[in-house]
Amino acid sequence: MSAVPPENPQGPPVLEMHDVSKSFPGVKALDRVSFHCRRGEVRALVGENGAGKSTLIKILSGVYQADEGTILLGAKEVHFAHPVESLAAGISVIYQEFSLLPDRTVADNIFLGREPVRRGMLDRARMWRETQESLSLFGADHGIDPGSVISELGVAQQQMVEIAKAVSLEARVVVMDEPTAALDENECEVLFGIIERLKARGTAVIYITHRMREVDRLADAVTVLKDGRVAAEFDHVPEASLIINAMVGRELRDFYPPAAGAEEIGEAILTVRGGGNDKLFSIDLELKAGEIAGFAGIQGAGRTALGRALFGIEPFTRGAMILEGKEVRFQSPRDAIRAGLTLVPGDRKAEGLLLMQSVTDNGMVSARAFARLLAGHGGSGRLSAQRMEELFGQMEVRAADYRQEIQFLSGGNQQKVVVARWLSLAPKVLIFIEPTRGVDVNAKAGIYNLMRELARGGAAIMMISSDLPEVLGVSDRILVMREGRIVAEHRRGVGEATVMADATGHTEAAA
Amino acid sequence: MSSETQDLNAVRARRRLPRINPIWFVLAALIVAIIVYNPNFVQPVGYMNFLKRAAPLAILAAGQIYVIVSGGFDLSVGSTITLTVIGSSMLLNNNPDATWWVILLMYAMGLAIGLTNGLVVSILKVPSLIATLGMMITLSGLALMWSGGAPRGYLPESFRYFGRANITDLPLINILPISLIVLAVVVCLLWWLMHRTNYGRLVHAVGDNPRAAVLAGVPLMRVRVSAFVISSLTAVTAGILLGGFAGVSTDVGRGFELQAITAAVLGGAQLLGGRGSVSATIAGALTLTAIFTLLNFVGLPQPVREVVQGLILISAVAYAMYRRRHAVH
Amino acid sequence: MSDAMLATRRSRIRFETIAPAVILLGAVAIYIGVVIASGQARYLSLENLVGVFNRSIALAITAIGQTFVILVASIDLSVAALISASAVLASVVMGGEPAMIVPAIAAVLVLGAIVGLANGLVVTKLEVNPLIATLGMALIIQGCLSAFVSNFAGSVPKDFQFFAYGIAFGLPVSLIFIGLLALLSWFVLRFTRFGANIYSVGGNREAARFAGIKTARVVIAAHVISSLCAATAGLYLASRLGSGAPWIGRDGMYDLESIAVVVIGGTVLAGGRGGIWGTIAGVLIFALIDSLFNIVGVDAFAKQVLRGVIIIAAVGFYAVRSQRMAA
Amino acid sequence: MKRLIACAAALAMLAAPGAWAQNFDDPEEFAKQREQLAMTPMGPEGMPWEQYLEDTMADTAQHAKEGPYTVCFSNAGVNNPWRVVGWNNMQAEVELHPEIAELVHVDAEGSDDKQIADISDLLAGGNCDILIVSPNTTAALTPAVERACEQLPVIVFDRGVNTDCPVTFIHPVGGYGFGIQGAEFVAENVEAGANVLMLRILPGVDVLETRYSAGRRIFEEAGINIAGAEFTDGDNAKTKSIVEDYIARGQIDAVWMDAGATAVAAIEAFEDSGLEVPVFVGEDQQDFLQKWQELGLTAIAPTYPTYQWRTPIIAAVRILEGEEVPGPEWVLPQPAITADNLDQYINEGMPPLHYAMCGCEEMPGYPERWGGR
Repeated sequence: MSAVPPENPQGPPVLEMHDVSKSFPGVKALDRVSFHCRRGEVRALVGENGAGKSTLIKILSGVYQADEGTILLGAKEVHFAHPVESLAAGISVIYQEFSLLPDRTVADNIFLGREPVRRGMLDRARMWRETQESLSLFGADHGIDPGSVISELGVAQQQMVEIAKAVSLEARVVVMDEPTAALDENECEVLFGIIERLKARGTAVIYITHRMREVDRLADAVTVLKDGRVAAEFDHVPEASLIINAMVGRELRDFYPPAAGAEEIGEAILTVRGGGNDKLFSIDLELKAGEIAGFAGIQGAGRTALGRALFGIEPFTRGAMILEGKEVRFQSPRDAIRAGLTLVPGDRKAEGLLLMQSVTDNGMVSARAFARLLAGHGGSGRLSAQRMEELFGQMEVRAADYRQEIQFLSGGNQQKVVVARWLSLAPKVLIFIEPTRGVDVNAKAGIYNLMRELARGGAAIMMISSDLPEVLGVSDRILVMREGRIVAEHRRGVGEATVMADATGHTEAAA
Repeated sequence: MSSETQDLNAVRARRRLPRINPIWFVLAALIVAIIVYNPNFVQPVGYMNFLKRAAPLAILAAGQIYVIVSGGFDLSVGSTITLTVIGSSMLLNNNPDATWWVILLMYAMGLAIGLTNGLVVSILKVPSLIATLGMMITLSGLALMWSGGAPRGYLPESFRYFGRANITDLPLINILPISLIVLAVVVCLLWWLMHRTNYGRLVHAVGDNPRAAVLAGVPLMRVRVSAFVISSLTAVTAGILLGGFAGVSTDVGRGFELQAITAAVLGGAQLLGGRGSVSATIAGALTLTAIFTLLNFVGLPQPVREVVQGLILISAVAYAMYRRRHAVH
Repeated sequence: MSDAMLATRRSRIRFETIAPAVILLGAVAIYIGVVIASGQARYLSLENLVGVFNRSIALAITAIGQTFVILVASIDLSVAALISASAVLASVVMGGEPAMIVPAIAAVLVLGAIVGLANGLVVTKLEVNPLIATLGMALIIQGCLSAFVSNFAGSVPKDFQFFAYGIAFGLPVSLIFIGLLALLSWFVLRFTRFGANIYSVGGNREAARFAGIKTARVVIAAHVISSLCAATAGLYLASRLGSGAPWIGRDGMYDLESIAVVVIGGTVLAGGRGGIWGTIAGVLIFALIDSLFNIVGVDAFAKQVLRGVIIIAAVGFYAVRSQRMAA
Repeated sequence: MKRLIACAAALAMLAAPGAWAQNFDDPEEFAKQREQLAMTPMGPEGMPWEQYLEDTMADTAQHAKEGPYTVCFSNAGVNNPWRVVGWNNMQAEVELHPEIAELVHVDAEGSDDKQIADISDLLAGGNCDILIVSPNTTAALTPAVERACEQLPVIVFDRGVNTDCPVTFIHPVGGYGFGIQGAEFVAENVEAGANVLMLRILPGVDVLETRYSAGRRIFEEAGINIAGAEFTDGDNAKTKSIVEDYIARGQIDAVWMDAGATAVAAIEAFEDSGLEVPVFVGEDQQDFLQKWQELGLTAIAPTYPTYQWRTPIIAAVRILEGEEVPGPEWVLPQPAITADNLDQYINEGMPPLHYAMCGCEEMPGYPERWGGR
């Protein structure tokens, strides 16, 4: 991969933020942060969760107002009281959670809030035409119809719509907040291509990410935030370790935990023979005790569907599932959990957290749901709030108070609580979907270690992730899926190129 | 059983943070105002009558809070009360010996109503507002069909005992209405179930985020349906008390569904689920009754009472939202 | 324009959009079946059918307004009280004088606008749950109203009764009015920026706000529309009854029935999906059922039971079919 | 809070005169009904539903027709026990007339709007030989009745309409009469200066407002102190609570009610407080009559007789046969139940809210049709 882009434009910055500070009750979120970005430049903004990236972006877009400091756009001082004003000034932010309306069409969404009007009526013809123009950025075969309803599009296509919206706004500055979080490798490449094109048009791109590889691949310059301050600033892309050091303030060796020794991997706990449903076909699979099995594949390859099938959310309609020698059939997550399976969902907010409940209640929910089952184990399996809180301590869940509502915790800590939920049930199989999405670097290592610990304890781990280095770094065995089938299996140490080739079915992807 | 020990530590932990719901202050202020207008209120007969009158609403609201915390509404409780009173009078037919099995039958009916509500919401996925609205219309129609439009029988004293009788000649408090004992038992039971058991936390979980709850293994349908069942059973209880207090009529219970929701809201419950407390809801029910009593003593005409009720309803929620917005995160 | 139309047609037809039509067809089929089976074919005359729909004018006007509020994910329980208040205000101001018709209509519309504005402000600025806000408003209106009048008050002049009883172009004026109101609402929702904003705000309030839509204004406007419609329904009832009384809204159950009709018409309580034609279908379904009950001679209590069951069944019918999780 | 109450009170004061703007206190009508109460009715002895107080007749020759007849009835609703009993009376009466082939009944469920539509449906149907209307409200139904009059003979009963186009309007003496009977009884049985509690169902209903204004007039004339006038919504629990509150605040010497459905709840409030039940005005519901007998009260039960539901059918048949009927108003007698004749009205087999003055004891299906055993 090419490390440095061919040219590094040195024009005056299109955007400058000087000494911006922002405090919330009890927290100084930003402390005299200065930041700039040039025309046609991709500036990576990196930092752990809670370092102040989101706050900075929200100030830039007018969601928050800075307590101190100035913002200059094209050398003119600006004040944004509302996102609308920043939009009008040419700043477009693509948030992590899409702000698309699921029941409206692509054209409706692209022109959301600024629909063209002719003689008092919506000018649909123009909306249609301009939508197609904006979409043309993605080449000829993007497959998005201006009239399709958003909920019928895939995640990557939805992201394209978000970008098309920014393009149609003729934004001078485009901010992307972890745009690849929901994308697979192939789609990432498409996205990167689009970013290159934006660059070529002279747009300044602020790119927020946790993934060093993307910084390497895309960025022209890097700003590192830590604890609300600028920890480092580079007008080029330095070595990843330098960035990481600046982010965490220490060197991160042993980022990935060691692999399992041959003696640690035991018998198959869960076996699937010829499993299939609407989205999956002839799945043959063994998940073994003590082993982390990583699942790679592009979006829509069926990895999540497989996790959901195993967990009884959308069960297999064909084939057989054998758990510890006995054939099982799960019709609901509850069946699966009772048999010893667990699942850490990918969309934490929508599927993992009980936002209004306390940290402790979030951790205890599964134990409570299976109180009778646990009591049946001779009482030893019972979980008290005190034991739960001790467990949080061991897992280094950081919270001011475990009785505080979980919505106020950081992503990494929230994820740990979701994992902790399962531990009291002594699960035999743990399915992790995107376990480190929205989790900062430091906490990532913690979660990898946790997975390894669980495997050492004799559990079978299934990890589904779109972060390929993560899959390759953590897993003992890598399975690649494509179009609802498992198409390849590799040992640890396989190269990214090989896996990508299997995932896409094209050998040229390896180039 | 396990839940008791399990949550004991949580109890201790929570006690460390005293946080009094403002509704208690409102209630206290109202009671002081009532005493100012009517000094007799401090006599046992005064406040006991007050509590006796509040008992059906308090019980009903304590059941409604289960449905609200689980993320729904139950509008069918008012007509469940009607059906209980009408049904009991029809079945009893002035025969005191039948009291027990009729009460049992009424609870069975409540169970059936709650199950239907819950299953319609869970399986047919009808929004609870509409499902229980339909149930409300259906049940009041059934009550009228059954009775032919007017009450057909009396409730014997053995049935009316719970809502009407007092234990007299007690030291200190002099009289103690039976309905107050019923209230105390029901409230303790429901408070314990909501705040001291696993089930109660699961109700919160389901109301907070049903998808997450299902993936965490919470039996969504069972929890939801049981919340509706609890609500219906409290409606039957309220019906037995109301029928006991005042006898049979075809419009007993009318409007109680909105009063119960109002009481829950005054107690700071979060509509659409996830937050709510039984004790604060009881305080809300007492507050609502105290407002009516006070307005009665002040001698304001009925229309003004409606205006005041409306204003209080809006301000209670507006105040709660204001506090939530300005809470330190 | 033309290719835009094409585009919407190209996208897959979703079940929810045709469900109200399916239920309506079912209701019509049952109606015709029963009428023929019971040998009362005279009920199939055009005149009678017009009569059937003429039963539900007030409900239709209210429900059209309710559609707007539900589309922005709010709800309006104050319509019944407002209908009573408007009818009383209209007939008191008119006091039988033809000269006072215009001032009375103006007064009623101003009242509607004020109530809608108050509802909208309480919902958006004080962030009170709309259910509670409008329920409180209903109590306040009803209380104020019954403080001033307790029976039919005032009277409308004969000229004004043209609204309810007049015939133009061979059709009842009120029916033409409903047709125009529905067309206007459809036009606003489908072809104007404001209409697009209604769907956007209902679909995802945060996203709409970030896109620069003044969401509070849209919600307030929806409430004003709903209240104006309710006020108009009050005018209609005053015209029909010759006077206004403080109970006509409540006795007509216009609050709950208008919500039921909107939901049966396929508009989702969570907002952002649905439309006017569904609501009109919902009203027609109710009108047909009502008329059917009269033809068959179902007694009043059984009618009530059936109505409750039908509401649940109709909403259940496509709630099961649409994949979304119910609140 | 204080300010709020003050504001609300000010609002209420403003409201008070408004509420009385309608004339439910008409001295002429009061005097007329007082006179009618004392009249000896004309017509067959012992059959008050066929008797009449005013001696004017309506000629019906023009409506004469060959049977069998289809009689149509637009009912305001059966939304209270009084109307339920009445509706049963009417159906039983129809069975006594073989010349009636069919009674077509539409129920407006208490909605004016619906009743207007119902009447026009009946007219459009074209089957009716005669139309009976029990209007939900007077003013609202007037135009609909006027239109019906153009097509066929119309009988109105219970509440009237503001037109004299119907062949006859059947009603008992009326609300003033009801109020007079009860209040005069109270005045005879308590000292001047005694406290009377007036319990009313709800404001604005014409037939109830006139009862109240008549009662009030008589109490004022007799120098009786009105301790309070409260609305109960016809709700037992509310009634009992209100009476309990009044008992807590002071002596009550008499209770006057504008309708008796919640009388027993009011009596229980005295019983449960361990007090003597004061002089009491109820109505002819069985539960009240039985309680009265059981406790030996000093009481009276004015009535608004449900037998008036029989009369429209009788009138309908006579009109269609061309016989003359009392008209344009057919004023029925309106007796009160007193201690002297209490026994003959009590029937423990009847439901609690059965109206004893139904004149239905000899009718087909008695007592089961009325829910008795």
